[in-house]
Amino acid sequence: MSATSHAHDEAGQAPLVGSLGVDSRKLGLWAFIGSETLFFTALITTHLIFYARTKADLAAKGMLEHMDPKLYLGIDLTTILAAILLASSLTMVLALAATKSKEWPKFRFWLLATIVLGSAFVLGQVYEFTHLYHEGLKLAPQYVYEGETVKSLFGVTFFVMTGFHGLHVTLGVVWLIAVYFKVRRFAASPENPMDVELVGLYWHFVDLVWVAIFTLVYLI
Amino acid sequence: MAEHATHDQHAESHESHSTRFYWMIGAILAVITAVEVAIFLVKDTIGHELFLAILFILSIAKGAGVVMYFMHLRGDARIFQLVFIVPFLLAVTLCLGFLTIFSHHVGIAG
Amino acid sequence: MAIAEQKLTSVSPATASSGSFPWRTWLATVDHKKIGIIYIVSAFVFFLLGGIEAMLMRVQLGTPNNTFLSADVYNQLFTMHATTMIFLMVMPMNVGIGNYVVPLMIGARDMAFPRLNALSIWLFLGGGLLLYLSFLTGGAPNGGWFAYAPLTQVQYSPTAGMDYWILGLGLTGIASIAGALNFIVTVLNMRAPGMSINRMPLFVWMNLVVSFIIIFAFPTFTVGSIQLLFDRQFGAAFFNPAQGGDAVLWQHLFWFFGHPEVYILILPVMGMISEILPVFSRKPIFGYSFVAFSGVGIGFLGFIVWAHHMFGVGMGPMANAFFAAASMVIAIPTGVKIFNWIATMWAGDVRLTTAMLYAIGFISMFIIGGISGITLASPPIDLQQTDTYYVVAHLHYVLFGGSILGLFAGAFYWFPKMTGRLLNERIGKIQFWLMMISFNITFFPMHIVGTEGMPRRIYTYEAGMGWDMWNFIETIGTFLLAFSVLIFIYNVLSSLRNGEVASNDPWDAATLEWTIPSPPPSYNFLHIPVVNSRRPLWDAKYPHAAGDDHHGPSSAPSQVRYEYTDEETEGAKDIHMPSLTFSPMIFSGGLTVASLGFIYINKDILGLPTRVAALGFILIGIVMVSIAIRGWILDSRKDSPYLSQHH
Amino acid sequence: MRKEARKSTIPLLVLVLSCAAMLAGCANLPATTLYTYGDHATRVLDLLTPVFWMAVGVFVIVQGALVYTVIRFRSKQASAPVPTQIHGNTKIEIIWTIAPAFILLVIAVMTFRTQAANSYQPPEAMKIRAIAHQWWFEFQYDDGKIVTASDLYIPVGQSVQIQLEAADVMHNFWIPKLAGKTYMIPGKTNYLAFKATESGIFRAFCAEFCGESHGNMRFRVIALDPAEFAQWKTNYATTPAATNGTAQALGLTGDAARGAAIFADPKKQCAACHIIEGTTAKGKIGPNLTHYGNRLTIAAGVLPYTTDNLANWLHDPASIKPGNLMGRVIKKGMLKDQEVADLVAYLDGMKFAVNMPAEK
Repeated sequence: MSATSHAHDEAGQAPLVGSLGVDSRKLGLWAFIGSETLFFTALITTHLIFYARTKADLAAKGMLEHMDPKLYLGIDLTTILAAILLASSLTMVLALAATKSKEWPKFRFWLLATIVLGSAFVLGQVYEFTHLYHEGLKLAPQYVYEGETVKSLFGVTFFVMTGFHGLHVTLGVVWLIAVYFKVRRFAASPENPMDVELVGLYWHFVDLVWVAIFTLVYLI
Repeated sequence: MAEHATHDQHAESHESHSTRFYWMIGAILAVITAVEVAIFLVKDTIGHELFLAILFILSIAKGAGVVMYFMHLRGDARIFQLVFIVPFLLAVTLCLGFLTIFSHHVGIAG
Repeated sequence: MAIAEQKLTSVSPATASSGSFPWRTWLATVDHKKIGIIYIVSAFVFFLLGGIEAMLMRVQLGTPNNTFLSADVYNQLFTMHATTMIFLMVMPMNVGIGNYVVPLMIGARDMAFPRLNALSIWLFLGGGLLLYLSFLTGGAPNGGWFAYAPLTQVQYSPTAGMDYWILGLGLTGIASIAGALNFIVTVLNMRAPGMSINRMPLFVWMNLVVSFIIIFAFPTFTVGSIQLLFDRQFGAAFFNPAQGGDAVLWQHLFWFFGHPEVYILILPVMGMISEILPVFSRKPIFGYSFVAFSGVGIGFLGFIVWAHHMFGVGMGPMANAFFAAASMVIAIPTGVKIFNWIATMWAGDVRLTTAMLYAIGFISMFIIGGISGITLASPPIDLQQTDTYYVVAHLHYVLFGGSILGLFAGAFYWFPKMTGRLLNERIGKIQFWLMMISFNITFFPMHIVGTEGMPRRIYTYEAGMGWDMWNFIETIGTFLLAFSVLIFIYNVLSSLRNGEVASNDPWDAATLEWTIPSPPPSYNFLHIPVVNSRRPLWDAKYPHAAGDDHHGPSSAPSQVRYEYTDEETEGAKDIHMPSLTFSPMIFSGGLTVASLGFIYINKDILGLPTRVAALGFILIGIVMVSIAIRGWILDSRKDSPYLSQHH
Repeated sequence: MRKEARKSTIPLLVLVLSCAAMLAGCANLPATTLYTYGDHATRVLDLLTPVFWMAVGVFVIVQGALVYTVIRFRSKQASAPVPTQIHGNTKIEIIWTIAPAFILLVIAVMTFRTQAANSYQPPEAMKIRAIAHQWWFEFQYDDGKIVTASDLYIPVGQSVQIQLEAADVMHNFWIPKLAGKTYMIPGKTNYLAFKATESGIFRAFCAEFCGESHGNMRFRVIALDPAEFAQWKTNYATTPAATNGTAQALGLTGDAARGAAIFADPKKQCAACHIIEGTTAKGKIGPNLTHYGNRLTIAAGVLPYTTDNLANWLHDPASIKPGNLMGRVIKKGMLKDQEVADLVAYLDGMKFAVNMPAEK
């Protein structure tokens, strides 16, 4: 999204390397990732606070055993999603390695693989959301589990948190596609490795968030 | 400019790993995930504290693997490490601070 | 010098009046200087709006049991007054001056991402316009700038006001984060050769610190306001205790952002003061690294004190004690700054220009605001003083006596650089004294009425509480204050036309921006300067007085020049600058239109037609954003050294 | 020379004026925090006083140093030589980093001592439940056996623990002369313990912005001698007898018996929101109006209690307290003048004698 131009540039120079000796866009993206870290932390923390409260409420009523909203989240699908995202991180880094060695067919293969895996993750999440919705977990301050209604913010915090993660994955897929076409069209551009590295950084970060969500939300 | 140039080279040249290396890291991360799921399945037999401890260690290892090797933060310019680690610490502060404040207590203003 | 004046005649808006106003070069600009000026002018307009809101409130409070304003209008006004002054005035004014000055100070030709910079300004304006549109569409936000839950839930605040607030601030928030990323990369990565981190001007330092604070503090606010939006639009109940939400959680999310926000407002101004005091004392800043690192320290500590705004919510004495102690610690780096400023003037040749007077006024008023803050850091005392006019006094001593007086100092200091003409010093000094006196008449009595028990945010009060006289005096002070602002406007308008023409370096200053013409050409520096000390210009002018500067590893003087031959200026046309583009503006316009639609997507006003219209707005917005992204990609190809040749 | 002298008198003048202002602030005004009659507020004042003088000391030193520096080192001539370029002095930096730290340490220690005392909840304290509504306060004694509003009666010399709750939005409970503020938060219970040391009537407010009529949300605290307080409680717990007296309001004579009938009339909707013990009025939305004639104010501190003010309130509640719920039901003109007078007679008639202390 950031502008690629740089007032210091003169044609022929290595693009965008400045007084710190780093690429400006990469520095900006790392700082943005830092900002996003706090964004997702706030979302996850909200979820943890309300889940602890729901658990305490249920435990007080002796309902925790059979009404815990965690029972919605079977870990089979999530494990598959986590594996998909992890695999896409691997294909992403392989794509980057291929750009550095200028092996364009390899690069195209691995980047396409990343796009496919990313899309699979999004579709998996769409499936998960519709599934949960039909099971009774909705974007509402209560959920219905096996016919019984429980007042809890679990659904709200869960959908907002994972929804924003899914949105980030979706934007990442769009960005990957854009980079794919740009590199295909301008195969000799010296900017290509950095373009791929940037989208890669973003992509790994999105994977990193899922590592946290997988542990803090699904497993614990 | 000269002073900067030396700086530049150091900063830009993170080790390029072989594709085999990435496959290895990917495999390790996959194994960690598998172990996580495995201990999740047996969590009732190993006790809650142990489960949490193992899970946290594994997740941190997994996250560190992604950040250090896939995002190449290990060996990359110091500024990137700074720009990532500072907000990460703030995020930990935020999370632990909030969870502490929202743990059970009596509402008395000081 | 001749060249400087020649530039002036060709660029200065005062003399460019011979044609129609060059709208295109402004609206499609990616020049950090033009963007800076758009920021400054729009922030000043919002300053006037916020000031008018303040005056209306003061008229209402001038006498007890007054009925000049209704309760609801009063609540809208105080909400918008704070929102305006914080998000639409002081923050963008800081960003505007920073935008103009920071690249010049570090010897750069533009910000790192000029188009992103343009996006920031238009998003900020879009957000500001959206917020003010709410006055016309059935009620401005009325839940306070702190938007405490559950008052901001839809059942207690049924107008669309708070939705405007969330989305308007959402847009300015994106603008702030984008702008901060831009500053971080610019400051870290665009410095002229030789300008190491420990040679950066302190204003640049503080902008760097503030940019980090912004990108780390805004996300929690974004999350909080997204959750609030889900509450209001989709019945999510994050902050609605009646349905299992938690009202205090909002406060934590808000103040985790809100307290660092206070430093976002004050630190850049402290940076300005740290530039102005040395220049008019003709000495270097005393304790450069202590001033710089105290700023970093304040930035860090700012993240662990948020709950001192919430001593009364019942977090328990242990939590309160922790936040009290952390808050008191902040006084130490703040004190260090003040002492260093005074020491900078000590044994100097103190020239009381208007800019200097404002800088001294800043220190003087900030001392009061800082000291009154100490009692608020002590939970027991805070529980008596919080939510009273004492806090109103404290925060205005910090934000008006601090930030705004400092911004006036910056305005008088950099006005000649930006416009090529000096502001009138005599009028400026009259204005300074009037403002200082009327500021104290307005806000000092608030300490007293606060101590006498007058709560904040009340639209009226009964007679006989002992508050009447002070409130009346405060109201008079407000009018005097407004008059002093009018004098400033007059000064600006008349000086733009008839002011004394500024040379490159009218103040005998020390930093790089004064080496180039006033106003600077679009490319700023013909040759990027090579810097060998903290005060490159000063050392070039006074080599004998620079001898005891131990902070340059090399004794070679910095290569700064401020006069160029005609051939050299001819060569300037080869300097490649990014081209004009409307994409950022269309992008932000699209987001603004879509936000407007989003506000009404779930509102039961006029039934179906509203929802259809809302959906239409969202679609138009999406189309605009898509067009902008396409344009953006094409523009970036044009400016890319490789892609522009292999198209 | 003369110009300089004038400049230096300005800060002095400011100082004198601000001292005068401070003294003026020290009068015993209705809501001042500087004259305290409760242990909680007194401890705060005892903390504030030394902190204030320390602050004055710091202010005089730092502001003095600033003014002195500016005056002493003012540029005397346009072509003054370049002053010595001093870049700093680490020793001085360390001194002025540590010196404020000591002052802050002293303040912190004093703060924590006061905090410990003020947050202590004596187990023997009398428990009162306070529930904030938009925009009035409800008070319950003895587990809800006694319910009143807008007037909080407490005994002198005995600790009371207020259990603070809110029914709708966030409010803040503040009696400046007795105790510092504590939030009243929906979904959360807070506690505030304090002891009145003298009898008196004290002003109190909601201090947190709570919506349209936040400015109109006040209450009174009446601290009575313990015997008097016990008597008040006994009297209050007694169901008011049916009244049949008369009262004057806005020039009309109201009849209490008729008023009672109007109040109970479902069409007039009074009973839908209000409770009066011993009658059919069982509404739970508005304040409990049992023994209404004993109230010190009308509409939660907005108007002093007089029969005329009560009549004005009943005529048009919305104009007196914008946004309030009663104003949405009882519009201007819905109650005829005579009906209002009758209601006033009825409500005013329900009272018993209390030996009221002076307003402090």
